Amino acid sequence: MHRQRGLTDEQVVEMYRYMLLARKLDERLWLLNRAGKIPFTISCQGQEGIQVGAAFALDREKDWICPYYRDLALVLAFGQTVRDNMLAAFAKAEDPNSGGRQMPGHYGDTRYRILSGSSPVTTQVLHAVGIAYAGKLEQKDFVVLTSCGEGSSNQGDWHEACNFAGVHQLPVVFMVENNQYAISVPLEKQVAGENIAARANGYGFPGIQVDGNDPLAVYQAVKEAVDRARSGNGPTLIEAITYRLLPHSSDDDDRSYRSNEEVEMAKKKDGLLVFRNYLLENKLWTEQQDQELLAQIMEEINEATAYAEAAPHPNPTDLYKHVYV
Amino acid sequence: MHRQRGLTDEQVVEMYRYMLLARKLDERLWLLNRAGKIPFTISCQGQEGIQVGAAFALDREKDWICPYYRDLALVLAFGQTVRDNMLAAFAKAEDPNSGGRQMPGHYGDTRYRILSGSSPVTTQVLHAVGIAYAGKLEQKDFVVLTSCGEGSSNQGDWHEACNFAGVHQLPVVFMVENNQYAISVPLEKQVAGENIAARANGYGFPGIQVDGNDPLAVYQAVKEAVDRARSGNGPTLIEAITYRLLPHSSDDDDRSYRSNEEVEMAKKKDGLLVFRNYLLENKLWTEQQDQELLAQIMEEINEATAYAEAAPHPNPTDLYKHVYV
Amino acid sequence: MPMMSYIDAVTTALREEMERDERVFILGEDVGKRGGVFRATAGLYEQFGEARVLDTPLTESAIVGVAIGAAAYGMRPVAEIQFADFIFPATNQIISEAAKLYYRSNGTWKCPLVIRAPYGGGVHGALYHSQSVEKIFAGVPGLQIVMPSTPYDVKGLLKSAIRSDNPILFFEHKRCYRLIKDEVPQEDYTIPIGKADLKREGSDVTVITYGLPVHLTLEAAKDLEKEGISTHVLDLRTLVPLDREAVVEAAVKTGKVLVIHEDNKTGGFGGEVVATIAEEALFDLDAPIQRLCGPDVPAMPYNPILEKEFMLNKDKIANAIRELAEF
Amino acid sequence: MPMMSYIDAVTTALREEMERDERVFILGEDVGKRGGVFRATAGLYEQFGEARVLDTPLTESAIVGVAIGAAAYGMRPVAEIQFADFIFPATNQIISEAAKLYYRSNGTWKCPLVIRAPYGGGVHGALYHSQSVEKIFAGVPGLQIVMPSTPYDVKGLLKSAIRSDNPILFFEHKRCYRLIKDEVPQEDYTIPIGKADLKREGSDVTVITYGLPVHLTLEAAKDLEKEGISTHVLDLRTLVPLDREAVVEAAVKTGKVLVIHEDNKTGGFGGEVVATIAEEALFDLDAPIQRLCGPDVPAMPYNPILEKEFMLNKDKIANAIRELAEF
Ligand SMILES: Cc1ncc(C[n+]2csc(CCOP(=O)(O)OP(=O)(O)O)c2C)c(N)n1
Ligand SMILES: Cc1ncc(C[n+]2csc(CCOP(=O)(O)OP(=O)(O)O)c2C)c(N)n1
Ligand SMILES: [Mg+2]
Ligand SMILES: [Mg+2]
Repeated sequence: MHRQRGLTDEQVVEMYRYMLLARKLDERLWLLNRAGKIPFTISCQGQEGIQVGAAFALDREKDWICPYYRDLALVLAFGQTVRDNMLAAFAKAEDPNSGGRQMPGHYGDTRYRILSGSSPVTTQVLHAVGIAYAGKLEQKDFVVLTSCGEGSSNQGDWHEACNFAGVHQLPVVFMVENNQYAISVPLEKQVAGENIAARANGYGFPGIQVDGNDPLAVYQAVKEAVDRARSGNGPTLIEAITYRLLPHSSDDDDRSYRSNEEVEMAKKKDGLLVFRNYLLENKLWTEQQDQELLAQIMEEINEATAYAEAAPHPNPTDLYKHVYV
Repeated sequence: MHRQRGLTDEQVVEMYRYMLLARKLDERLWLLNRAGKIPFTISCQGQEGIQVGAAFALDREKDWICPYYRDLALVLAFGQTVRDNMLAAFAKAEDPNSGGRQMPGHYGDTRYRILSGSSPVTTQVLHAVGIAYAGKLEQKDFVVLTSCGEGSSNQGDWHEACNFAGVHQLPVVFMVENNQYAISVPLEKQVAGENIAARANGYGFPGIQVDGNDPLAVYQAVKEAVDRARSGNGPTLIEAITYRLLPHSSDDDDRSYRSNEEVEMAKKKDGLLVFRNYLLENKLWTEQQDQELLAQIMEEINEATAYAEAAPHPNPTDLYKHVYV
Repeated sequence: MPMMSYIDAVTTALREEMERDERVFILGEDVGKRGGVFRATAGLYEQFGEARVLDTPLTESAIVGVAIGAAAYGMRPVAEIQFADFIFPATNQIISEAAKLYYRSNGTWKCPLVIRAPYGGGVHGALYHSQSVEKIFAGVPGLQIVMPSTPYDVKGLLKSAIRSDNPILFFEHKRCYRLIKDEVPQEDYTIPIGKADLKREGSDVTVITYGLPVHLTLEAAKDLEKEGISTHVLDLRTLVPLDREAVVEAAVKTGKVLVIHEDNKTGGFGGEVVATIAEEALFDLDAPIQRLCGPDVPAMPYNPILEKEFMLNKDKIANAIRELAEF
Repeated sequence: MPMMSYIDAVTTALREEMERDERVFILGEDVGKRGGVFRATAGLYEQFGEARVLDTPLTESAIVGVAIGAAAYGMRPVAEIQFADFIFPATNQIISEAAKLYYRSNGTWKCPLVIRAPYGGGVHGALYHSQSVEKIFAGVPGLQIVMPSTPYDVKGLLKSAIRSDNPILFFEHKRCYRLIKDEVPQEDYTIPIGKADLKREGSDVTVITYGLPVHLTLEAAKDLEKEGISTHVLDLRTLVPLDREAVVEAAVKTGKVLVIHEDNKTGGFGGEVVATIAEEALFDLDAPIQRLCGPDVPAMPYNPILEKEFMLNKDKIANAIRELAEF
């Protein structure tokens, strides 16, 4: 399967590693939150396959991303470390995203061409188009991928971005991580027609629905989009369909708007499990290796937790810095 | 033709009358502007067929409209008089739209369920959805039609409106009067894919392209949309394709961005001429009747011009009225 | 009289107005089944059904724009913006449409709309869940702005807002939601929009403020009393229309004025308050008019040390009052 | 030195900066082939091609959002909003993004962006082509706001804005475009952002203003001179950062201050100017600080009588100065 899609055995194992890393880190963040050590966390759980599939389809040495708050696996695959993210979770001075200024999940890293993001949804989608336009002006051949949730894809900015990129045939991949809910609001109350990919018709470029629990399928869809973009044939919209396995954030209680059964059903299709089974079944991976990897990851997470917890806070007077250049 | 579409002979003649009335009034407004009598005018010329076709498809006793600045023929068909519009052109106190506060073309009339509009484009599209939602809450069966230009259909508000109406299956007809230009910017630089009707796909309701120079075709498309809406089957998007025969407004000079030949070509397809020929050919109308009608209309326009010119200005202190209820 | 939290006063006012007038309906993100992310609309979906407590798509401009259309038609929508920080996509609808509909139509179309939004910091909300946004709208004629500090005022003012025919921004300090409790009459009552409230009488220094700092100031005033400093505390409650008479009267009372708000200092609403006094009561002053406000940085950070540095508190306020008293 | 109109100074600055730095590009509605609806970008499309003088779709949020992305990447976009009244759909991109990118990234991402917009009335533009919008943005830390009154200042300040690494709103009074002419050096020069300019020295009354009223005030001052009233006129030029020193100095100079702007009075930027003086120079004042501003109505109407009633003019200003002089 993966070889047909142009991925080597090593690459798929690497993909799995990032997915597991993101999951375990995410789980730790919830523990830290529940233990009262960090005031807030927001989860990527269930969406790791989309994010890693997409990351591997990009050129991680030159392409750009404008991600959203669930893209932990994406930014890890783009170069950020567990420590970087723990520093953000603890809001410490050394946090490369914002020096502890923003909530965790608000990624931004000049080292990896990850544009700094904010909380209001889909503003970044226009920024992605602007970066792509700048690349066009400078005759560069990088691609920009930007992502958001399905609820967010209703915002005016999202549409204006698609249209702008469509008119100028810019190298942008618009990815929508459709996890069925926008906080409490289910897809059918949020998105008319419930088919986000179809929106691309209105902008004259392809829109593709893909199973977000299948990182290989996502890889292939995004790869085609990236190739199209890089060769000057314009944007693509990818709707990757999955399910949000946890509450919206550590502040949410999802029992008021969805049933436990529904969540349990979805967990059976969890992309991480499916992918792990794929590797095991195809003899690319063993239980033993899985245990070793897990141990490594946990060590990395422990180290990062300890480091970030001990890391210094910013000084009070740092508040006044960086208002103007 | 028109009978198959459910229009009587009297109705099509009536449609023609409104188209001609709007055209002649529009021409007079340009003359008044060029003569320095009114500082501004903005034109419906070339779009009368769309507007009258749409108006006749609605129930003009109970449906609502949220029009845009070119919809002179639409508001005339909805009940406004030449005098009403002359009062607006001269910005006189008696202007029913705004008491002379707004530029001409900013319609609004409680008598005819024409919601007051502003200049920033497509804000009214959301208002239309709100009126439709109110109707749903009150279990009324009216339909709301809202219109804008093709350039304006790129605004975020337009999309948010379509999505909202789609989710709630509201009785709204979204009409885009595609006249090929947004001031100087041609369709291909404005609208990705150049097919606005296709945008409806993304909102789960039908999108129809129709020849805007054919009032009967517009009538039929809008009629179907209205029937669908009134029977609870949700919105429709109508893209009516035509050409802006004059500069954007009295402040514009269109020679810098389009050729005279292009304009002359378009004038040959002018919906008013085509429709007039249709009536003549089908023996619904004679040259003689046409002359009589024209004379009547010119008299009405002359009377209205004189009335509006002589009508009193607001008082300076009226400036301070109606800030708050 | 029952004790009621600030947020319960919001819910109570909404419920009572919805019971009283069928035209009142609520729309916003997660306001329905979830009862709002702060639970300000808890129970209303169950009581009034999903049509009148509408979970909208994630589109603020649509929330406000749809509400304007419904208001113009004759309904009385109450729109919730989930966090005040997310009101900006709706700016055009608010400023170009809601604020101007009545004026531009020469008084023929009304816009009886309330937009509720939680604002303010001190809740680890970081840059985009902590902002005060009143200054953006406070200079826009046609809008009214209500910012109550107590549950009693919330109930009375929210009812007035819903019954008003004007478009009104109703900003609720989210730190007050569960922190501030008050005796609130069970009866129906309203408080007129545009009337400030003297929350404490004093003779040395006048503080003019609104929202959370009202409480911080009252605490500071208690402490200062022991030092012999008597603080006069005016709670504006409504920013627009500003109760200029009450402002001038309070300023003249002590001749020493401190204007306080959590919003940034420069360009904040405090400037308008100061300007009103400087225009109308300059010669009654015994000290320069001072402002104690959020610093001029874009918003308060997530990091608790930086957040604390940004936020006002009892001590910062007491110090400022003390300095002015000693002037 | 050639005489140059205000709008030609805009075009000249744009052309020279585009020649100087390849990263500078222009985007907006009708800025390309049409050269702008006011023709501020006339000739630039021909000189620099359509990629650098980009006719965008009719979407203000996209114009600003795309510009922000390009700026973060390292370009130096100059976005045109066709009329300041139409900037509101872009509010979220301006306030949440441009203003905060540098701060929220702890100084790692910059946003070197200029947003130009014609504002102001007196051109029969009616409610939505006449507004002053500076107050909406003047309290947003992270943004800078430049509002020049003369062609000389336009050229020097627009160049500084384009070379700055900060996001800057550059508001051009559209009534000045062809009305105001000035000697403008052909050489390259810049004027520092954040410095006010004394446009006239005087000893009786200080006027602090910006934009079109600078000229109206200078005309009034000429008339008043004949009556023996000497007017000191400070042109702020930059609203943010405000040149507080110059404001205080100018206020102290005469002890009688009149703050003038075309924007609405209540909540307008004048409040900040007054508050600065009331804070820092209260005891140097000989009269209450006065503001002469646009009235508190949503915007100026189309009807010429109502428009005139709204607009400032020489006589209104002269009267206000006279009253203050006589105080
Ligand atoms: C403009 C704006 N409005 C509201 C919010 C509050 N909010 C944060 S996430 C969210 C739901 C997003 O849902 P979706 O787009 O489906 O993404 P998901 O969280 O499911 O991945 C909301 C309403 C916001 N961040 N920005
Ligand atoms: C939000 C906003 N931005 C800019 C303008 C200025 N403007 C007025 S009409 C127009 C072009 C509209 O083109 P289109 O939508 O195609 O309608 P048409 O005039 O061709 O009928 C522009 C840019 C505006 N009115 N509103
Ligand atoms: Mg979602
Ligand atoms: Mg058009």
